[in-house]
Amino acid sequence: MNSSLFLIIIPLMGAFIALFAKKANRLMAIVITLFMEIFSIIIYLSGKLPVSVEIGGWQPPYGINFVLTPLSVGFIILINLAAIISLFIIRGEKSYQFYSTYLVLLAASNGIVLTGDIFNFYIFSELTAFGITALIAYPKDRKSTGAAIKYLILASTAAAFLLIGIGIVYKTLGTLNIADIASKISLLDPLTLELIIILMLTGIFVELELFPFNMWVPKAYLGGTASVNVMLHGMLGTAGAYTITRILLTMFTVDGSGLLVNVNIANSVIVIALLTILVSEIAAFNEKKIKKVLAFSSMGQMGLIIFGFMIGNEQAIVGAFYLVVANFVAKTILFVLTGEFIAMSGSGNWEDMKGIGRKHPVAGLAFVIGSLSLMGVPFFAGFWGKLGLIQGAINGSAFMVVGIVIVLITAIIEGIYFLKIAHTLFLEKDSDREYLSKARVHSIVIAAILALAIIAIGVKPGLIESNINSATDEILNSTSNYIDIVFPRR
Amino acid sequence: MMTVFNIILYSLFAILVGLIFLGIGRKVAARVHLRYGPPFYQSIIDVIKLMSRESITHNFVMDLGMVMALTGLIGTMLYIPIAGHIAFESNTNIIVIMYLMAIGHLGMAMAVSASGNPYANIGVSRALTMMLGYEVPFFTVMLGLIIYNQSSSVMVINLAQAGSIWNWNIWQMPIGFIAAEMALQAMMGEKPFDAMIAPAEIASGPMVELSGRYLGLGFLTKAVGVFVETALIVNFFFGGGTSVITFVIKQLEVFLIAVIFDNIFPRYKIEQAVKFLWIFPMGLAVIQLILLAI
Amino acid sequence: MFNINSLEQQDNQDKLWDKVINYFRKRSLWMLHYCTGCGAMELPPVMTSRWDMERFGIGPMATPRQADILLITGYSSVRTMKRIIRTYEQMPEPKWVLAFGSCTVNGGMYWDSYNVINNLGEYIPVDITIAGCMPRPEAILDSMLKLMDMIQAGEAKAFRKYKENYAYYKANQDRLFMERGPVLESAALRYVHEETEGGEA
Amino acid sequence: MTMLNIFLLSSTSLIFIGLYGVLTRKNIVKILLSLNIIETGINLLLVAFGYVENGEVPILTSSESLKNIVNMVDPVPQALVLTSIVIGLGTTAFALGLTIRYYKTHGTLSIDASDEEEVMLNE
Amino acid sequence: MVDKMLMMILIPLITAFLTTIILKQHKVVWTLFLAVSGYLSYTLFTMYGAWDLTWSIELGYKIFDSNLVLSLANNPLGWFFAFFASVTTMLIAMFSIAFNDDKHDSKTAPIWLILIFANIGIFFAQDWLMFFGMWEMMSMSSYFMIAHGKEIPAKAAKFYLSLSLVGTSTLLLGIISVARLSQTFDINASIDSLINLFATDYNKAILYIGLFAVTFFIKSAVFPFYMWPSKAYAESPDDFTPFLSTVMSKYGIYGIVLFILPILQNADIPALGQINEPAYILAVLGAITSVLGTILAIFETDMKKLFAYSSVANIGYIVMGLSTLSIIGIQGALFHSINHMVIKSAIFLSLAAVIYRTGEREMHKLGGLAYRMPLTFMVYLLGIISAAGIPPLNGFASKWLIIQALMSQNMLFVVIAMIFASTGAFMYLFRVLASVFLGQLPDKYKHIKEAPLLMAIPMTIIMLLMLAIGVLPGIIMKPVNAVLIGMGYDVQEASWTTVHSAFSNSDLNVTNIFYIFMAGAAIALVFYLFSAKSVKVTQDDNYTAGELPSDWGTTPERFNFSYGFYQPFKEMFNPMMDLISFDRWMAAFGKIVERISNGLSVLYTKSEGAILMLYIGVAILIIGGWII
Repeated sequence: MNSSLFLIIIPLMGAFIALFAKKANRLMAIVITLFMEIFSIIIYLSGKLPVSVEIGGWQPPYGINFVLTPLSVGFIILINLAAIISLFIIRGEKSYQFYSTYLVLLAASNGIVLTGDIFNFYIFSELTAFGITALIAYPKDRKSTGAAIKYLILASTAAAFLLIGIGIVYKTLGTLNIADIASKISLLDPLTLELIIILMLTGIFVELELFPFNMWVPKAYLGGTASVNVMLHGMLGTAGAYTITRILLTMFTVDGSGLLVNVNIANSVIVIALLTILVSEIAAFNEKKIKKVLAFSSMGQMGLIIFGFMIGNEQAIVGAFYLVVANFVAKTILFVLTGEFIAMSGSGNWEDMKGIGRKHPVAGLAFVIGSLSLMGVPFFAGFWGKLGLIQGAINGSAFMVVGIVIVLITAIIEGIYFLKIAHTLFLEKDSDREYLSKARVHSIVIAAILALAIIAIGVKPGLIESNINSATDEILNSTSNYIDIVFPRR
Repeated sequence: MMTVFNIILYSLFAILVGLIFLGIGRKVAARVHLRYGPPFYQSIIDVIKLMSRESITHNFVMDLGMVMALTGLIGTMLYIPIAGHIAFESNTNIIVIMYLMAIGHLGMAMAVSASGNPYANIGVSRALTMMLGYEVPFFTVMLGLIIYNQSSSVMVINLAQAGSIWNWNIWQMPIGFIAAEMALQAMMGEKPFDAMIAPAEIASGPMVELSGRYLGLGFLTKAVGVFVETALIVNFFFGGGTSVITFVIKQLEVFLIAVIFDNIFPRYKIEQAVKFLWIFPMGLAVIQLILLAI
Repeated sequence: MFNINSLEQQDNQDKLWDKVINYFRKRSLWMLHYCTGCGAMELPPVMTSRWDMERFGIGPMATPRQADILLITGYSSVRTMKRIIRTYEQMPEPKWVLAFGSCTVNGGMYWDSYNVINNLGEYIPVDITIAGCMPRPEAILDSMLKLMDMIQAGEAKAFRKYKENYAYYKANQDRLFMERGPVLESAALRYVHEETEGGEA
Repeated sequence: MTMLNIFLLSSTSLIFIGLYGVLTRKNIVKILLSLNIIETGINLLLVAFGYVENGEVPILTSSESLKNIVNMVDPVPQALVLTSIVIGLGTTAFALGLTIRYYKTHGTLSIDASDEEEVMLNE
Repeated sequence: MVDKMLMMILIPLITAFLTTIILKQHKVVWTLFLAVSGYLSYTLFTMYGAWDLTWSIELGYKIFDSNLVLSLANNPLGWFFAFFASVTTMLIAMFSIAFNDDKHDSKTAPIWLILIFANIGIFFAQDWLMFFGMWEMMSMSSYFMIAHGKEIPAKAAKFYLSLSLVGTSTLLLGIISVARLSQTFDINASIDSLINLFATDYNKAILYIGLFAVTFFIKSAVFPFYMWPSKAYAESPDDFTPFLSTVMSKYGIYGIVLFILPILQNADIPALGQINEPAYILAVLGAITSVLGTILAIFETDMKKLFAYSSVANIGYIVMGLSTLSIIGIQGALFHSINHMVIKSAIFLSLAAVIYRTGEREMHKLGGLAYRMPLTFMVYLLGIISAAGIPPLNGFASKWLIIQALMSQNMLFVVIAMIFASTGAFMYLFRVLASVFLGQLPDKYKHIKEAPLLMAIPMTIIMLLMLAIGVLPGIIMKPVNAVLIGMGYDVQEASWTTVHSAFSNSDLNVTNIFYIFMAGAAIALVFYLFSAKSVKVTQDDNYTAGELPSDWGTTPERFNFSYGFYQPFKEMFNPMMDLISFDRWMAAFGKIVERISNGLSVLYTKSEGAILMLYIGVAILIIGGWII
């Protein structure tokens, strides 16, 4: 299984080669990403999972290791899928910088998921920050530069917090291996533990787009092109969701329960998640720029996912995983289509997109399906997530019930603005407005396939149920499923 | 065959009695004014004259509406027991009576609206507003009766009062009777609740475009209406009647009360009328209802 | 049974049925009073307790549709004349016109004014003219009774005169109003304007 | 006041100075400087974590040095710091590059300047 | 043999996709739509009695330690609503073929088909998840249907959408709460477990019922959610409005009958009078709904809005009938549901025909159409006679049953409200008649024609249907009683002619009333025929005190007295109007949310505060985690 290193090394090498491959770099990027996707699927299906890969043959906790479990490889598949889609919908970028940076980003986000070492995690997350900043700034105009700078400052500050946290972990536990930390976590005194958790959470929450750490989000989405949006959401967001399962639910949990060691912190995180949901949905309610609406919605969904993970019982975690998948698919549809729509109408304002749904009914329908899934309408993928979440919350404490009521109220707001936008697509076109270009067929095809996937999962959630159950199982029984893999002898 | 004969007999009887009541009403009104007054059969003459006259129609809806109006009232009349007799074997349900009467109002309103005269529409609008004013208290009184007798049949209510004069509901529920009388005043369109007619103001309102046979049918409707309304009150509060004669006398008495009030009151504006009806008769009816319920 | 067409056969006065009908007609005279002048002052005593015309079945009505008698009390100007004609044409048949006071006959004291109608009979057919300036209530009541007798006898048929000699009246009206075309548009349905001039009253 | 405490105190103060700078400065270059101060503070902190009073170099030159293994300074933080420095350098270089772009597009180095981008967006 | 149940939900769905492809061929599309609704009606007709017909699908989603199964099952109550709904839909569909011509085509057939699909699903759902799924389908698709790709309707539909979403949210919460109680999503099991809950935890049980009730109230526009129909009905496609008013307003009623009624009837709840407290609340809500609906309808100038409020008032009657918890009341309510379907489809179709010809919705701009569209006028006339509950037509018997039931349960003030509402119904019903069909015909409508044949046919059928049900109430009462028997009530088979009452000597033979009415009509006709003939004059020949309206520049439409038809009455209510205007509150709330939204947007555009916010986040974590 040492070949899993390719998942990181090949893109990094590609990033280097891209400097010299003049016109072939797009092709190269696609080939590499496709290879990665196929490779990760092969790993997933090989039946050798879960496994811990010791790099250089050094035993953990002294060496660096990669942990390949169904959960992490599943996330890798999603990340690479988003990567492929984002490559396909690129409009006209030909320069090597773009592809080079993209490949670095790919390597780094794969690394975030694969690594079993917390310092490596820090390095990879810094790398993703570089990568995404460069990609956001790529259009070289005013708004993208401003967005990139804003993100970079926030991300660097957060990374500093993360690094302090890692330092304290090393000082107190003398190890940097996630599994090792997880097994030793009970040795820490509570105050130190809380300090560590707070510092590390601050580090990852910026990337997780949680309020109030997420001031960069709308600008970044607005500044980037459509493909960068897909990367931002599909690669970075998905990696972030994975982070939460590892950092919070594996490293800092009560053994085998899926609950955070510190109830107060868990509650604070829930409060933050709920705040995120509330703030993002309300902010999106009256927003006119469609990319910002989607950005806010992304924040909201992320809050929802984290709320699900934090509830911590089985139903909620299953729901959260369904949400991860549904959100991944639905948002990708929306970003892909939004890119096309903006190019068509020549405006980022959704009110100017009248009549596009009439011209391209498939695209319009896919958009509707995506929004319905995000709203959690039954027979669309998002519903099963919402169902699990509500169920988990109702089984939980009264605090969770309040939380789920807030979630449902924000779902109303979300429904209003999403359907408002979806309906605008089907309005009659203003006579004085001409479409600047035509929608590209492959984008619509991608969106349509993803929409079918949403309906398939929605009607038959059993399609991915076994995968999600194994992931849930892994989180709930982190000892047996994670620590034992890394330290088989203990 | 007997039923057909009965129906014809009863309707002619009601029309005749109603018309004579109207004539007597005019006579009494004249006497209140210190006049001699027309003969008591004046209304019959008027109706025959109107029927024989040329009449002016604007369209088919007028014909339809006027026939519907008379239809509704005659249908209602056939449903009401007269001194225990009834034209048609039925259960004399109060709610049916209320709703059947409404078809008369609807037909009338439709016919006059069809003329296209704004005065007519103003009159209709006032009449319908007034209807909302008086139906509610009137029905509330009847509700009391229904609850009291545990039946919504006029016949049953009627029979329950048989025997002594003290069994009459007027003694059982005097407050309700007063409320019903007030509502009746509005129901018959007498002053102070005749804002919908108001000849000097809106040129007799609904009737403004009616001529000849339409006005004749309107007169007949009014006559049957008077018969029905008084018959209802007699059945509810005066124990019906042992014979048709006593029944008609009681009806006349009820009608004369209305006529006398008509002649001594000025006219309410429509919203004043509705407010009055919703405060005084309604209040009394509700008090009666509460008294009964306790 | 009641057939308006029987009115057309005006000569069949000996028919019993018409006599019966005429009885009912005379006993129920509803009037519309067109109060243009001072004469209207004399109507309230006729209606109220002193003379009480309701005992003959005569009563005031609000609209021409319901009325049998058009009572024109006093002088009429060009402007009111148009209204009078319109009102008259709106009345269903049979209908009668009572011209009230001298003004309606010869213009009265304003006879030489530029806008006063001197003779009402030129424009609409008048059944009975009540003389006096102004007539006493007794005179009004008397004229009513006279009209009742005429109705019973089948003599009061001025409305038919209007119908038959419409061209004459129309010509007079047009001259008065200095415009052509009917006063009441739908009257054209009932009153056929015959092109042959010379229909004399 | 041991040496370690001095290290810790100074590194924490550096971190807080940096955090304060990031919060209050509006000039992007100053913000980046503050970030660098934070990084320096963290590096110092990490090294301090591995610091041993009168420690030795953590290199096993001979079996002799095995005896002093308790006195050896922990080498891992130093490795971490090295990596961290590299990353910090990369960040700073990249950020400065962006800053140049920022100056070109906005005509100023004030972070406020990017506020009105939304308004100017639709043209 | 292919599963009937599956076919019934699949065919609309497949046709929906099919029609999307050929959306431009509006004739074909709408004919397909008619075919589907005809097929559904026929299938449902054959399904009567086959109560063991089920269809289910396993989803592979584990919940409550067992695999989740979505299932549909034929049941008497669902069949009852579904059958009549699909017959109504079929009639409307026939109308739609003619209505959606080149000019008026709303291109909504696919969404409507999805709505029909959801319709079947809701009525036959066996478990809550199916019910909820179909409910959401219905909510979302009806939003698109109401908005139908036009801007002003979309604004109106926003109100509907937000209320719908509130409803679905509460429904979901309620479903999960109840399902947790019974450990299954089965509807019947949840009813049982909720009945048990009443014995142990009264408040919690009421809360759970309330969650469901809010949803059902919203969908059926029961107070306090009575404002949305006036917006949604008015702006929806004119041929869809009948569907909205007839079928879609019954979903809430169906929900109440299905779920709330058995609980209130069987649970151990302290009695209040002859019924219990929750039922009384239901009754009072129904009463307020009908009274407010009536009053607001009286003041409305837009005819579709007016009838939207009228629908609200009628829903109030039905709710009142249900709240009696007596057999008579439930009979009346179910009967009235169907009557309301028939009546409102007649009324809205005739109005749609008017709008089709004139393109005008404001009543005071119309007038005199009875002379140009006599058939439409007749349909409307019979419709309003029915709606007013006047005997020879169908609206009467059901209203009578409801009133009887209310009286027999001693719910006196509710009866008074009902009487108020049904008398007030005359006012608004007549207003449309007078303003649209009677009065002066405006010049620009002088040459309009009668509605086309394809519109006339369904309207005529509905007209005859009203008459038939009115004369023989057994047509509906027999299925009603079959439903009640199927639901476990102890009722006899209904007779064709008579409806029974709770009082002594009060059974009502409806056919007899028809005979009496006919007798009255015969006598009236005799008087009419034996009187002198009349002369026809033109419409503008009116008594105006001798004046010529045209001299004053009065056009026919200005000559109509119709804009402020009930102005004095309205002035009486003016001080109260602000208080009862729920949509104004909602709009104010929406404004607040928008303002907060704008504020938050600004927060996110600022660059300077980003780090500060990050520190605040850290502070939250520290305060929440460390200090507390």
